[in-house]
Amino acid sequence: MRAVVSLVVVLLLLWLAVWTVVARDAFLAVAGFIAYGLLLSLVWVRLYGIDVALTEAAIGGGLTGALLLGAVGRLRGTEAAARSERPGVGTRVLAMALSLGVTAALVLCVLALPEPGPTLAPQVARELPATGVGNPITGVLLAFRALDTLLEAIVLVIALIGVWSLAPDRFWGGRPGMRHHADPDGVLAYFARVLPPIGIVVGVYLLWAGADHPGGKFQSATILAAMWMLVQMAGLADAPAVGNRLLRAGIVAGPLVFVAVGLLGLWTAGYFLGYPQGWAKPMIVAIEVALLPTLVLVLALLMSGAPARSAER
Amino acid sequence: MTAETLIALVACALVGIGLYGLIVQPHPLRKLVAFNVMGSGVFVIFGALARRGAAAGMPADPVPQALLITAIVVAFAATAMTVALLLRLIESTGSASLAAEPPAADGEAR
Amino acid sequence: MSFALDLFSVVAVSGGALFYLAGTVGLLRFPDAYTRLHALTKADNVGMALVVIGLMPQVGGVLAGLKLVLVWLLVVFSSAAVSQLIARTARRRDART
Amino acid sequence: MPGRWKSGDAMADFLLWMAGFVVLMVALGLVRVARGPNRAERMMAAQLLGTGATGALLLFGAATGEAAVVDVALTLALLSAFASIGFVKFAVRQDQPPEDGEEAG
Repeated sequence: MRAVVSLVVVLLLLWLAVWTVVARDAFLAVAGFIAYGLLLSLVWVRLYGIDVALTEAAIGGGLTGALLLGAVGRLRGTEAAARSERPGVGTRVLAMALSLGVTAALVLCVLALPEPGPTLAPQVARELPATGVGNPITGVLLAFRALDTLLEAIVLVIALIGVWSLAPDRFWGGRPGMRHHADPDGVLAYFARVLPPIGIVVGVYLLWAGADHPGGKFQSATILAAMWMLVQMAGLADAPAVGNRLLRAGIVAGPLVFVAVGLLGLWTAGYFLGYPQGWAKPMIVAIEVALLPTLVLVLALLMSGAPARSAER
Repeated sequence: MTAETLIALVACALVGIGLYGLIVQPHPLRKLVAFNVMGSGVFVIFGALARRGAAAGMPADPVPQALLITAIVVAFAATAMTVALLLRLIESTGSASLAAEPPAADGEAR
Repeated sequence: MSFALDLFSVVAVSGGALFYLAGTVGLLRFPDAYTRLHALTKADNVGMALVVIGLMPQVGGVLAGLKLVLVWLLVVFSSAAVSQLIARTARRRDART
Repeated sequence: MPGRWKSGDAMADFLLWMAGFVVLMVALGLVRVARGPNRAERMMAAQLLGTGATGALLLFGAATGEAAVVDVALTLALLSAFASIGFVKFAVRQDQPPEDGEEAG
């Protein structure tokens, strides 16, 4: 009985994936991709990955969707030219064969998986009490595999530097994207005034809940970044100039605190990112709180793109 | 067949569909969307593996799930980076073509 | 008591699903943007409201129930704002032709 | 919040079916998006997807018994509202010549 519902959901997922690939124009493909992201968060719930579902709902459906929509809007005119470059039948058949081959290989791998599946859950369950947090995912992200999370934070900052470095020389240090305008008494401006306070409460709640329940800094930061972007899209605030020193300090603050905590561990616990006995939870919370502003700034600025006008209004 | 096996098999197909779009669609933005579909297929396979690792009272293995969160965020960063590259490409060449020789019709290529 | 609550849930959630159905049928069958928008917002407001009301007895406590209401309020608020913006886009288009 | 939903098995089955139904309705609605014919219809996509997915998620969460799914629905409601504005801005931009900048509601 229940399998039928799962079947409906995954078949729709497949249909949407095909849609995004074969859709007539880029807008339809992106709209399909947003729907795909929303459906994917249902699949994550089905796989008991509530934390993952939260991240997917926030990033897959929301941020990536808005980013791609913005790109489609600025790419009009290039689509017709691209259509003339459509590969011939031969290439398409070859691509189809290759895709089927890859799928078949993956299917064989999935069917050959050992039973029962290998797992690290018992180890996590055994060591989790020592960290003082109740959510095993937070435990993995900030205690057992904290190095991964540190590197990820650094990767995000590097990606942002990469995006900024695409700015034309004359706009270096300027503001990204174009200035949005909207009627200050209109519906959009009203919407962008009411929603962010609610979003901020929900975002901070998710950060706070992340210690013991699904949630955490990534999901929280995504919501906060989306709220900031909303204010910008409604023309209520301008994007910050990327040359702003305060902004740059905020961007590197999170990773720096993370590294500092790691070095402190070297001194107190004997290894990098070690937490001294009984101090794990406060340190985890400190890292989460310090990373939050960094993540908000990085995610929002990644969405905004490269500087495209000078810092003056 | 368990639900997670079903989902894993569908995810294999998602990877294939994404790969096909990545090769066949000429417009870079369409390639990017297809690539994201492909990536999410990989994520879902990984998530199904996590679900198979349910043990010790946990409904799924938390280690792969934590890595998935990291992966989704990094995938967003990569997508944003690609979009920025693409917009820059159009700004400097006036065309979104990835062909080695842009079509002659695009006279305004600088 | 529990049976009555379950029955209530079933009725309310079914009603909500019916509104989702109506919304989709309207979206597919109605002739122009304004009427389609009308159908769509019924799914948002009433369909979602009935689902939320129906789930109310099924959640653990008052706090979870409040969160459900917050979800509904958010959906209704964004639906109200976005449908305004959609209708304006449609009207601008109609004014031009 | 902590704890699980207290619904029984038959109830969970019913809610799951309803979740599947709502997902199906959303999918059917997407046909309108593909058919268009105008931007307004396409923008309705965002709206439909947001509410549909949020409703399905609530039902799905109630059925699987994970209380934290409400948080996912909350996130989804917020972010799909954000994506809707993305759709609106997109449509408004398409309505105007590019050098005009943007103007909305």
